[in-house]
Amino acid sequence: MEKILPKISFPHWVKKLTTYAIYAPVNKDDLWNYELTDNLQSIDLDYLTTVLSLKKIIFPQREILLEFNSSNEEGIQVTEVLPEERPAVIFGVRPCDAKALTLMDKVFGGDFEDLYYFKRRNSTILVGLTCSSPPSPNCFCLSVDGSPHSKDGLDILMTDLGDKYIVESLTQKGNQLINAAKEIFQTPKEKDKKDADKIKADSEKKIKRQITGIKKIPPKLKEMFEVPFWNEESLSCIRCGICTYLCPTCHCFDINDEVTTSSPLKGKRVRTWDNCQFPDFTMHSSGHNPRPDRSSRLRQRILHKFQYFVERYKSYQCTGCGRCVSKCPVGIDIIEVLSKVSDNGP
Amino acid sequence: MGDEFEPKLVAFLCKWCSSAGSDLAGVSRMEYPSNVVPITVMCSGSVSPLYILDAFNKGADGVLVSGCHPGDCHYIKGNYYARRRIAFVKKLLEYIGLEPQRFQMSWISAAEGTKYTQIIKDFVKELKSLGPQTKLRREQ
Amino acid sequence: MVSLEDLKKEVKKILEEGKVKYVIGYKRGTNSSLPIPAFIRSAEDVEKLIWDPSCIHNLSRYLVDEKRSKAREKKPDERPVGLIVKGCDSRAINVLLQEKFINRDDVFLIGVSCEHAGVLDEKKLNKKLKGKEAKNIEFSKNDNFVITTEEAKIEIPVKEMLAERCLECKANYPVVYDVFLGEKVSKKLDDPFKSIEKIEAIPREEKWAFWKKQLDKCIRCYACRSVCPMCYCDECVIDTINFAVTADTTADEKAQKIKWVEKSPAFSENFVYHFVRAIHLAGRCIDCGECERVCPLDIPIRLLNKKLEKEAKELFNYEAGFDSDQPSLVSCFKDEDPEDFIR
Amino acid sequence: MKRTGVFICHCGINIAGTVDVKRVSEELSRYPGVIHSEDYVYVCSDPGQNLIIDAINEKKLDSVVVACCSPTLHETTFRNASKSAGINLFQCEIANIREQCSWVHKDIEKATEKAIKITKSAVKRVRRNESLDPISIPVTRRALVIGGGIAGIQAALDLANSGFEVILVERSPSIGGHMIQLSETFPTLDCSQCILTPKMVEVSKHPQIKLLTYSEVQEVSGYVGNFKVKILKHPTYVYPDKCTLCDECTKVCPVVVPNEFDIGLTGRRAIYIPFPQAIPATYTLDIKGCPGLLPIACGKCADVCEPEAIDYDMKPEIVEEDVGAIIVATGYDLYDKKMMAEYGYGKYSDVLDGLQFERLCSASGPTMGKILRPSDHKEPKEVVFIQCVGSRDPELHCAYCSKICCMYTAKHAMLYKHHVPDGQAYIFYIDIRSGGKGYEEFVQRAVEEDGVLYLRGKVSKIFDDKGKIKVWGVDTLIGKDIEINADMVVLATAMRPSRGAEELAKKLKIAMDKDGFLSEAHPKLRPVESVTSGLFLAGAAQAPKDIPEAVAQASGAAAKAISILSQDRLYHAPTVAKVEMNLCTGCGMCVHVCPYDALSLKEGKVEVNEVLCEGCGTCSATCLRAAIKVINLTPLQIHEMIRASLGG
Repeated sequence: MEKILPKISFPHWVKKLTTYAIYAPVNKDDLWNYELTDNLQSIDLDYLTTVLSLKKIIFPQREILLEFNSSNEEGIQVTEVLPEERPAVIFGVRPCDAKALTLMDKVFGGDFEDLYYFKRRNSTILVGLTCSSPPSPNCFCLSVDGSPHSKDGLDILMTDLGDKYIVESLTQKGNQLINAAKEIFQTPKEKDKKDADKIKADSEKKIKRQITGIKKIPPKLKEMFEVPFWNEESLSCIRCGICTYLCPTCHCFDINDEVTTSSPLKGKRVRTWDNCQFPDFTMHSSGHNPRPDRSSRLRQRILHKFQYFVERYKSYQCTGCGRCVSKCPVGIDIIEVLSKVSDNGP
Repeated sequence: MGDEFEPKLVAFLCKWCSSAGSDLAGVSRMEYPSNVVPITVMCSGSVSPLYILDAFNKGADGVLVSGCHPGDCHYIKGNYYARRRIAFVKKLLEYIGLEPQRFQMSWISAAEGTKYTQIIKDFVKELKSLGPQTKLRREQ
Repeated sequence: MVSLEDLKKEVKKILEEGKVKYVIGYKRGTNSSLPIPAFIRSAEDVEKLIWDPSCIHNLSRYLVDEKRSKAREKKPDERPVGLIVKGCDSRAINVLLQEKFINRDDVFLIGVSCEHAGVLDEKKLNKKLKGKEAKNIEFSKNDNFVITTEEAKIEIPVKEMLAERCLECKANYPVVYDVFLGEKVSKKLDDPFKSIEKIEAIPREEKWAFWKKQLDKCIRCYACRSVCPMCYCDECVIDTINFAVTADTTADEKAQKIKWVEKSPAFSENFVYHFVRAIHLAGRCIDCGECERVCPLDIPIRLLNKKLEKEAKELFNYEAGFDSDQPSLVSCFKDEDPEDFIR
Repeated sequence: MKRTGVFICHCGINIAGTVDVKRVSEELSRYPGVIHSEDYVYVCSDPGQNLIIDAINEKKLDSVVVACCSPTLHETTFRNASKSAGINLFQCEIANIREQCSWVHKDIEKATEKAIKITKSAVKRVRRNESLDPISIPVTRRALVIGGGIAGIQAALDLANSGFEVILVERSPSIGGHMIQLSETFPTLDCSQCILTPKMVEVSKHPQIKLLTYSEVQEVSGYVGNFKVKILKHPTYVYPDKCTLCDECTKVCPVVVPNEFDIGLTGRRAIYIPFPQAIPATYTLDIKGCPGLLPIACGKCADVCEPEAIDYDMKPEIVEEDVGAIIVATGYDLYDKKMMAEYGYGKYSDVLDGLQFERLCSASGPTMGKILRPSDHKEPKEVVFIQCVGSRDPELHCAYCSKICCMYTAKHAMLYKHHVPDGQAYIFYIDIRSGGKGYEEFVQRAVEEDGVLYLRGKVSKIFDDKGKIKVWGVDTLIGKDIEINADMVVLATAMRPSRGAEELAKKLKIAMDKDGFLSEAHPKLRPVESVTSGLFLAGAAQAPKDIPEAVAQASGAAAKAISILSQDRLYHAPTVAKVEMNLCTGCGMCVHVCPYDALSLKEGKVEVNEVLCEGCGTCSATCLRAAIKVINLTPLQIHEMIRASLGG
């Protein structure tokens, strides 16, 4: 289903969606982030890549899994704590971030479905927006099977046509959302469709950065476990967790018991993001650390995304959003690193 | 009256002066509010800023650090180091907007049972008027 | 003015003489106009070196990695590491010397002066350029920033683009070095604690609201402590298990780890982390501003550290990084230290 | 997890009157790790202690918490009871629910809540306590006494007479100190030399005393019971055993230098004996005055020395000694006369300090006991004595009271009157401080019997006026200016720590007070000990004092030293600092803060000297990486105690 939504009607649409929690990119003190908002007048198209990806909503940094309590005589009582099931709509989703969720679906799906993740995932409707121009100078989605107008993971894709959007519904959920305010949507003219195609085609041309010869990379990486290359590339790494925490596809987590009182024993079991770039990530209780240094941790990040994940799920674990490149405090550039692998690897 | 807010006050007392001073308050049967729970440490100089933060984090409404008067430290000079360290903690807590009354330091000698009693009375009174400390406490 | 050619000459010389094992300087990055750390090992590599007002990083932080990797080597190269240091960076070296983390002969310091005022602020620059790429950044004769992009050459007054810390800098030239380039011109732009006084002046509950908002943002990526040259501990006290365990580590030692904070990025936990870091930097922070620069969420971390720098100066007349022989701020005292806050 | 037993004492109604002990016991019985919990009316009684012992045995407890009175009272009792049941002393902790709870609160409900928190906190603590044994240290049963004045002599004799070997080190060529320079002593006016010389001889003859004069302590290392001392023995160039005291050498020595013994009132030769009764009785060649040690330069003394006791090739010697205790009795010096230029001291030869006046009065002095003006050897008819010269003057000089000046000035005036009955003595004073046995009577005697004129006030100016010394002052009691045409002025200058004391204090790591006197461990309760165990203080090195006080402190210090030396081994509390080596980065911050110098850096890591460590924990709060902590009160324990204290 394709529809036209005049920009002035956008607030009316949002107003109709009263049953949903509404998220959209919001600028606070010069930082963009997907935030819960109750006053969405428009989607600010000028927005740059959000600092954190959608991950922070669907797979929050802290999630309570269960509560335990031994205050009565029957021993320890455990209560499951599931996320609230209020349906949510996220507007202004960048295609790369939506795609990232499809990658995360693979991880949290599979043989064991992660209840907590999918509760949120399934109750969320993603309304994407074509990146008419790249929101970050380091966008490289084209190199990793993505595009500025990719529909992967989205329920709706909107494309800005100046005073109106062309709204493509991609799923049943998308249709529902449009039907909630049927009256304000118009049928697109042929010209609108053509304009949209043009914008999409142009948007691809505006992507400046790319990884050369991406196809060669996974097999090459396979031969690159023990090479001095990683040492060189990680020389300036300061072992912070920015690249990983900001990555829309990184999904590692840790589980801890947060004890409130010890007598009676009361507390919560929580899941928090974890980070393979931290030295303690692989620390064994014996004291042995199989990834003891920066080079092995950088290698892990690259190999996980471009070899292991590819082998297991047949796709790169990267959507080319460019966050890790832009925010690395010391300019470690995954595009550069991978290009070197492609050019010079074994 | 049962619902009146009862603040939780943690007092780090040095063993030789302040804890002895609070013992004296006991021996002299002085009376003060029971809101204070003392933790006797060897010296005020051993009170790490982490202890103070930990107490607030775990729900203390107020924290007191008390040592010997300058020159009287059983360990010669531990209280002087404490004075410096605590000054930073206090300044920074106030800088982030914690009520200054919530974190206090005092010099209480082994002979100053009265002073200890008075400080606890004042402290608890101040905490009652401030209400519960929610700024730094861990969500329960 | 420090000339790039002089700098290259100096670096080339010490490399060729074999005086140093390598030199850490700045080179052009691949992803934006800003420079990145460069590890120069050979005379040919020297050509990569750059020096301009966007050379922000405090490279002394890499001495931490240098020390760690040296400890792992069986026959380490004992020659010093060459390091390009600005005023603030050199003060970091002094603190590391003071704390015996390095020896003076572990480093060969090429001191460069910030005679024009300092380095720019990455965030201010990005805001100004709105995604455009700066091809060249330099100072004009009248000390304005001149930024050349593909389309134009823009001149921006220093105060608009200079890093906050440079505006409040006390010594914009190195205080310890082996070779010195440039001129020692002291340039005072702002009151040294202007940014702190602004916060101090606001009412308490607003202060609280400000910090609550800021520290709520923290995702605990620990970039601030990772980039900090003073955060060289093998294990941070607030970490639970990130523990430099060796063969000698006893089970008891492992069991004695304390969970001062939870991994959850809740305000109460973020607060303890940032507060402890600030307290631990009292008298050690030399205001290189790196922690604030690297924060992906723009938390003004520098304002915490700088506050204690102010208190150290005002209460104890102590300034970090100027004298590597003095005892650390919290490991000394004076009889007359203020105690008006004590009952 | 440990198996902890909790015992709640009623203390009659002292605790049970305000705290619901049954409820405390019941709550604690549910606390993790608590295997046994009971309350009893008097746990400190024999049946009470037996409850603990039985519970330990029956329930295989490995730790005990007694909730009772302050640990200062019964901690030892309960620890010993636990020990008798086979668990370590340190596995017993006290929860103070009496002084800090039941006695200070009235509301039973609230007091009970608090008692529960305090007791839980103690359980948390004991759970992480380590079993420890006292640290045992061997003792070298010898002592070092630094300083051969009356305090050092007394301390050395007391130690030696108790059977301990003593090394007595004195900087100058003879022992005797300032006391040997004095003429008569207040308040009895007995002859100072007469009472001191027998003690000096006793020192020289004592088989247990090794006397090292003309020597200085160069280096001290080690700790209580086990100090290692390096002593530098300066060459005297004279072999005492060969010297016959014939005095031929001084007759030929061409050099005259001021005589220290007479404070410059007379001269002496470069080779000299400080005073006839010097111990050791021998000559010393002072190379500072000697034209040269090469025979070519002079060599006269060696030429005339028949026994060939003089050896120009004598070299400085380092003597190393092991001792178990050290007594520091380095005494005092008078305030530098250069500082007192305002009183014309050093400018007018008839303005003297107290010690110079002592020499004038002394029968062995330069005038053979006659009081004569140094300038013209005439008998002074009017003498002005000024008290508090440099003392009690916080703006310009020393803030403290030198304590002995009131008394010796009264003595001086009295002695003067005895020598010159028709003369007039004036004393300018601020206050008369004459506390001491017979002291007030002595001052009264000076005023009433000897007609000494006391003028309350300060001297404003002293200047030369045709051979007289004009003294301008104010009598503040009558508010009038006073002018005295004096023949002599005697200044009661302030007592200062002796020169070199600061340097020595640094070597010994003894703290000094703001005036440079050595600091005692506690001003009231530990007045003869320094903060470093095994180091004791005696005499004026610690603070100005008179002879009986110096002697008393010396004997006290000796007794304290004996309490160490009389033992085979010393025991030290094992709750000391401990380093987590892999966290320590060797920054040395803790080394700086340690009040006991118990920490040092070794190969880039800090090392604890367990014997010196007192377990204060200042290091642990200073360490940025929690790499050092005090055993049995670790940050982990405190962290858990905080939680328990807040009801968590």
